Amino acid sequence: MPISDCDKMVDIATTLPGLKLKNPTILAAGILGETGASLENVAKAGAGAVVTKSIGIEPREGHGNPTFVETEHGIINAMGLPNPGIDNYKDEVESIIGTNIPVIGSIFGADAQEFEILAVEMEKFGVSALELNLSCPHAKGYGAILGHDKEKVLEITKVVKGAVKVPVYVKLSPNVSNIAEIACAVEDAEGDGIVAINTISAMAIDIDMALPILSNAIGGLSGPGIKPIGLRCIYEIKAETELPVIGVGGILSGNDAIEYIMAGASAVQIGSGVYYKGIGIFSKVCQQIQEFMDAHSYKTIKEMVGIAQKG
Amino acid sequence: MPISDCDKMVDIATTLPGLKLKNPTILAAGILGETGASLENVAKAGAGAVVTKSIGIEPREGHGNPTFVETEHGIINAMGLPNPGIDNYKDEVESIIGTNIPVIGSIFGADAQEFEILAVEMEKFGVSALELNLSCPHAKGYGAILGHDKEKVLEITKVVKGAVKVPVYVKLSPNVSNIAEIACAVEDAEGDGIVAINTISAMAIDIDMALPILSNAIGGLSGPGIKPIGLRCIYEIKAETELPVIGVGGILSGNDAIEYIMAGASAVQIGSGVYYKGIGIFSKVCQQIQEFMDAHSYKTIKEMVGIAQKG
Amino acid sequence: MPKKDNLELPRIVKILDIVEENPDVKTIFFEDDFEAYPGQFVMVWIPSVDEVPMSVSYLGEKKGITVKNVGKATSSLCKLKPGDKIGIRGPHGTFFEATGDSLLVVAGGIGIAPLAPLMENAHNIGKQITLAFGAKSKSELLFINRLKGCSRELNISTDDGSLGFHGFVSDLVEDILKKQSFDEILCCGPEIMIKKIADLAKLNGIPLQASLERYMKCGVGICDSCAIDGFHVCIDGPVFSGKILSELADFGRFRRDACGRRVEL
Amino acid sequence: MPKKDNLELPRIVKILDIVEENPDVKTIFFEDDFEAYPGQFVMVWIPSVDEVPMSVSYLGEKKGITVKNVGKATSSLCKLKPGDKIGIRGPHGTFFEATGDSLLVVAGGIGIAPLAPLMENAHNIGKQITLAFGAKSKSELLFINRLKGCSRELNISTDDGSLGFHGFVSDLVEDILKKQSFDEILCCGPEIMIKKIADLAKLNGIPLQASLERYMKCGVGICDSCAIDGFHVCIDGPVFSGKILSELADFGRFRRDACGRRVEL
Ligand SMILES: Cc1cc2nc3c(=O)[nH]c(=O)nc-3n(C[C@H](O)[C@H](O)[C@H](O)COP(=O)(O)OP(=O)(O)OC[C@H]3O[C@@H](n4cnc5c(N)ncnc54)[C@H](O)[C@@H]3O)c2cc1C
Ligand SMILES: Cc1cc2nc3c(=O)[nH]c(=O)nc-3n(C[C@H](O)[C@H](O)[C@H](O)COP(=O)(O)OP(=O)(O)OC[C@H]3O[C@@H](n4cnc5c(N)ncnc54)[C@H](O)[C@@H]3O)c2cc1C
Ligand SMILES: Cc1cc2nc3c(=O)[nH]c(=O)nc-3n(C[C@H](O)[C@H](O)[C@H](O)COP(=O)(O)O)c2cc1C
Ligand SMILES: Cc1cc2nc3c(=O)[nH]c(=O)nc-3n(C[C@H](O)[C@H](O)[C@H](O)COP(=O)(O)O)c2cc1C
Ligand code: FES
Ligand code: FES
Repeated sequence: MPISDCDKMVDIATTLPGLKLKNPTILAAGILGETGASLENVAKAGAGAVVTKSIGIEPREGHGNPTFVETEHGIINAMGLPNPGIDNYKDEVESIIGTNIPVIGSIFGADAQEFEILAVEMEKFGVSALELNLSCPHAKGYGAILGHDKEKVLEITKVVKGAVKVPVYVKLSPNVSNIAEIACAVEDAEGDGIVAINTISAMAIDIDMALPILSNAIGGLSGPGIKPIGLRCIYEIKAETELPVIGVGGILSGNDAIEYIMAGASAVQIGSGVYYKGIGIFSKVCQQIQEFMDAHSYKTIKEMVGIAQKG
Repeated sequence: MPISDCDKMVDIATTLPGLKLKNPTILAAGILGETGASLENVAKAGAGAVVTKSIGIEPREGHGNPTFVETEHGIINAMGLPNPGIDNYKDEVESIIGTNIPVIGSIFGADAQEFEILAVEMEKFGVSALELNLSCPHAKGYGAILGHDKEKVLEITKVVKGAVKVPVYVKLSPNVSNIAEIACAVEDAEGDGIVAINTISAMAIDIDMALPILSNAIGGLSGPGIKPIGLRCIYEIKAETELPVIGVGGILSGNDAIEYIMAGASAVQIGSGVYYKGIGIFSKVCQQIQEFMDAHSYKTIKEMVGIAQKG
Repeated sequence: MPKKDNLELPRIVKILDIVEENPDVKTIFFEDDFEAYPGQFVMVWIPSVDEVPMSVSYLGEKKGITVKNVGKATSSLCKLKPGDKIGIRGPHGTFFEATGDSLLVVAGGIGIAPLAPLMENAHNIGKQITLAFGAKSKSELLFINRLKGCSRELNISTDDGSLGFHGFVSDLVEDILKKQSFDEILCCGPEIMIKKIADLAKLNGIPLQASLERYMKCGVGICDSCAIDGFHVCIDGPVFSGKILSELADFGRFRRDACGRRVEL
Repeated sequence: MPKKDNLELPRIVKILDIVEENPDVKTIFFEDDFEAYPGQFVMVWIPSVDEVPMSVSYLGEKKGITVKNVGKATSSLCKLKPGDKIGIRGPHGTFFEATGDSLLVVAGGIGIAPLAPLMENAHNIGKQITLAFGAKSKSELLFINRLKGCSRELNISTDDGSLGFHGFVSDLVEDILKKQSFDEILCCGPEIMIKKIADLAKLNGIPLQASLERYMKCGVGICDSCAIDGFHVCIDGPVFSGKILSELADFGRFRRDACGRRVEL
């Protein structure tokens, strides 16, 4: 059946608190998000929204190279949160605000105060929502080290919620023993939603050199191999909270996206998929979602959200 | 260079507290370990040691089928610790004690008391060492639920250590925020070594049926896709404890085994590899290790253990 | 066990037809493009219920499994309707290979499921087939027309004497073997019956292939649930040669339950 | 960017030879069986030090990179000895394609590295090559014999006048273009120089291909570190057409530092 026919019957728009997306695909944080022009390209390529690179208070080089290595089942990166700092990032964000899709500002800080400053600035730049990176596994003092701790998650989310009007999503780490508990902390703090998962702490060793390949030794695993873990996280979070969830981890196709949606995600993010398939992946995934919905008589994304939840 | 020549120069024997292994490959718990005859086959196929199925107090059917599903990057199982119970298992173990390789008895219990009973029984059956399963991610009340908790790990290890003479290894879960901390608890309790990693909590959804595939919805991911995560766990544990470590997770080749050894493992276990390559995998991996050592002028396994640790 | 190309993941197939073979047995037809040999089985996923091994009873373009209602999984299968979906993993395992020219096929009840396609294939390439088919009672027979078309001689036994030879199929086979010899015996049914046939085959010096059943979970040779003396019915079987069977201490005597306990047959 | 077959994982190669091209520049030869086109680069892993992009300066069976010592990574590379090992990822990126018959090749300093193999290839298939090669001083030139063998005309400029034309290579090119026309200009060197050549090419209506440098991390188009106005030097470049260059606001003016800050060239 030609796509034009599908179009009439199937609606792939989705909504999240404070956001209306023309389709459920979102560019994940840290991929092509350091510059405004790249974000704009992704928007043009068909994403329903874009997330910026995670931005901190000060300019930061991140870890030395190698920062990227591919394995047979995914990629491992240890970028270490390089970013130009919030002040220098103003121009990048502002250049894409007002294009046709929502921009979600990702921020990371060492404590609630830093998050608050960053959140307020990002909101001023005009982003439609915030994503708190409490989950980067390879930058000392930031990210996962905070996200592993329920109390910190509660505190940071509360402080940011008190400081801004835009919806606040919290991005969680899978490197915990009970991700649903952390999600509950976000709910208690009245966060607006969850993004899961960030990368999984991992490494690769070159046996010829007898050395870890990444300069930081440990990095974050993403890509196709982590999909079963990401799905489980969404499923667990959805079983214990009412919060809307954005699913991310190893999505390369429309079917992958639908697995996430059925596990409970209202929208999905794509990161490593850009490496595997190029930026055409956003429109391709949308087309595949549409075809699946058409073949299986689903009319809206909402009907599918969480239907694989048992009981 | 023909293997016979290698033999003379390269020694792939390895030692662990209380165990001398003719080679570093060990059958992982839960694979072909429910019956004595299967363990014997693995011994004949060239493994350096075998671990039994994890055995509990009472007979247990485990979860209903489907209990097994393959994904592109690994397999997910939710066996749910089926086992005949310690009393019925006596005959199985005893049938293989005295064959040419060490047998390691894996046990799981709901608390320290159950572990103690099981440990004492297993020791009586004649096993060379014990492996405490504190890490199965998909059986309610057992395994990971204990292994996520430092205090419990400390208590159980101490109690078992006090009750038996054979060395006690503790098998850890990667589903925690800091596996090295848990390993330290084992060290504090004077456990003899660490086995890592057990499977990673994961799931697969069939989008056509709109259902999780496994009857238990959530299972444990193993196989090639988890290798980068297992390596990182070994590397982190080795950086913070003096305990010998047995590496497990996604080992399919000699090169995989060497990565684990360089990360810090004194020996390795192979589970899913039996699915991917058949039981010939043990001798094949040994041959590949030997060839690598020969080409790179390593004489003993010990020289390679942990050499990828930085600093 | 070399790794297969396709993933061990249920393929979802739509049920095309359902044929009631007798009051307890139904054949479920579905479209799936795997290639299977007679005696191989598939793991059948009945969503929200169970996943169980089933022999492939029709191997053509339209595949079929023939299910006897004995419990929860099989009764759920028997309740399905055309258009419903099930998941299929496999085909798995070893298969029957008719190497000789004159074959004695011995089936007990639902054990005919993997043997019927073997008979069709062998018949098509000109083998001479004698069938000994036993059931508790006339009403438990199935496939009779299908079997007539491909056997030179069709011998039936029923425990209650409601049709054919009155008694066990093993007794019938004993009679047959007194009169006639065969290049090969191919057999499936309750293990006690297989054991008797194996003894007869040995006594008469005829090679045997027989298909066993054990509790299956993974279906791919790693969980040890289907173990019998170090062999795995899921990958080393279900079809074993008489020679291997004679080395198995548990054969005809013990099976493993879902916990892995060794229990009497 | 369709996914390539080989993994983006350093291949460990052994250094075969090292040739000192001038006091600051060495060519490191190694054996690796990738196929690269002139202008493509590899990510070179210097264990425990860094991973940096380097053009492939020899494309034959023996591969080569030609390294100018400018900092930590490059000085480590220059200290390596035959037998030492490095890691190679790639080749990556776009490449020079000589489509016309008469080519003007313009190189500034180490910018000759990706252009030398282009010249050899083009010369071998009969293209007419004029080279304008500029350096700060005579002692910074390299590859001179190699270049003589494949250019019809070899013009040298030095900023200090120690050899050839006294002045910038862009001034030399301006002179050349006054006398002669070409089908194509191919260029690599400092971006300020490229910018001037791009202006000259435009003025003279000659198609241009030029290779840019940006800070690289992933090398595969996802980290955004090498971004220039939405293009990525690692996959959309390093070789860009004059047409694209003319659309880039940052070209000749801004680069990004390791933090992603836009800084003046
Ligand atoms: C290789 C093989 C081929 C088979 N082919 C056929 C066939 O063509 N037609 C047919 O009707 N039956 C076949 N069976 C038997 C069929 O799998 C069982 O009848 C079915 O699993 C029973 O499930 P239930 O829930 O209906 O019964 P239950 O009430 O659960 O049990 C009834 C019997 O089935 C056994 N059983 C239950 N689950 C399994 C399992 N996962 N694996 C093995 N046995 C199990 C039990 O141990 C018990 O003996 C085959 C079995 C095997 C091993
Ligand atoms: C596509 C491409 C091809 C190149 N080809 C060659 C070549 O053939 N020969 C050659 O000598 N040099 C080449 N370079 C430049 C080379 O990568 C840098 O000189 C080298 O990275 C400097 O590292 P350093 O630690 O020695 O110097 P530093 O002291 O770290 O820095 C010196 C300069 O190099 C830049 N640099 C440092 N790291 C990187 C990096 N990861 N990516 C890009 N630039 C970096 C810095 O921004 C700075 O401008 C190429 C660069 C690119 C982008
Ligand atoms: C190169 C790279 C850089 C990343 N940078 C960030 C980041 O800055 N902030 C963040 O929250 N996540 C970051 N991530 C994580 C991704 O946003 C995403 O959560 C993860 O990669 C899993 O999704 P994927 O499998 O689709 O890549 C990064 C991932 C990659 C591969
Ligand atoms: C089918 C299956 C059953 C398992 N059963 C057990 C078990 O009983 N006890 C245990 O400690 N680990 C069990 N495991 C985990 C393995 O021992 C091993 O830790 C894990 O699979 C990772 O290694 P691999 O990638 O080599 O399989 C099981 C794994 C599989 C695949
Ligand atoms: S069913 Fe698992 S080994 Fe046969
Ligand atoms: S180096 Fe990462 S996008 Fe180019």
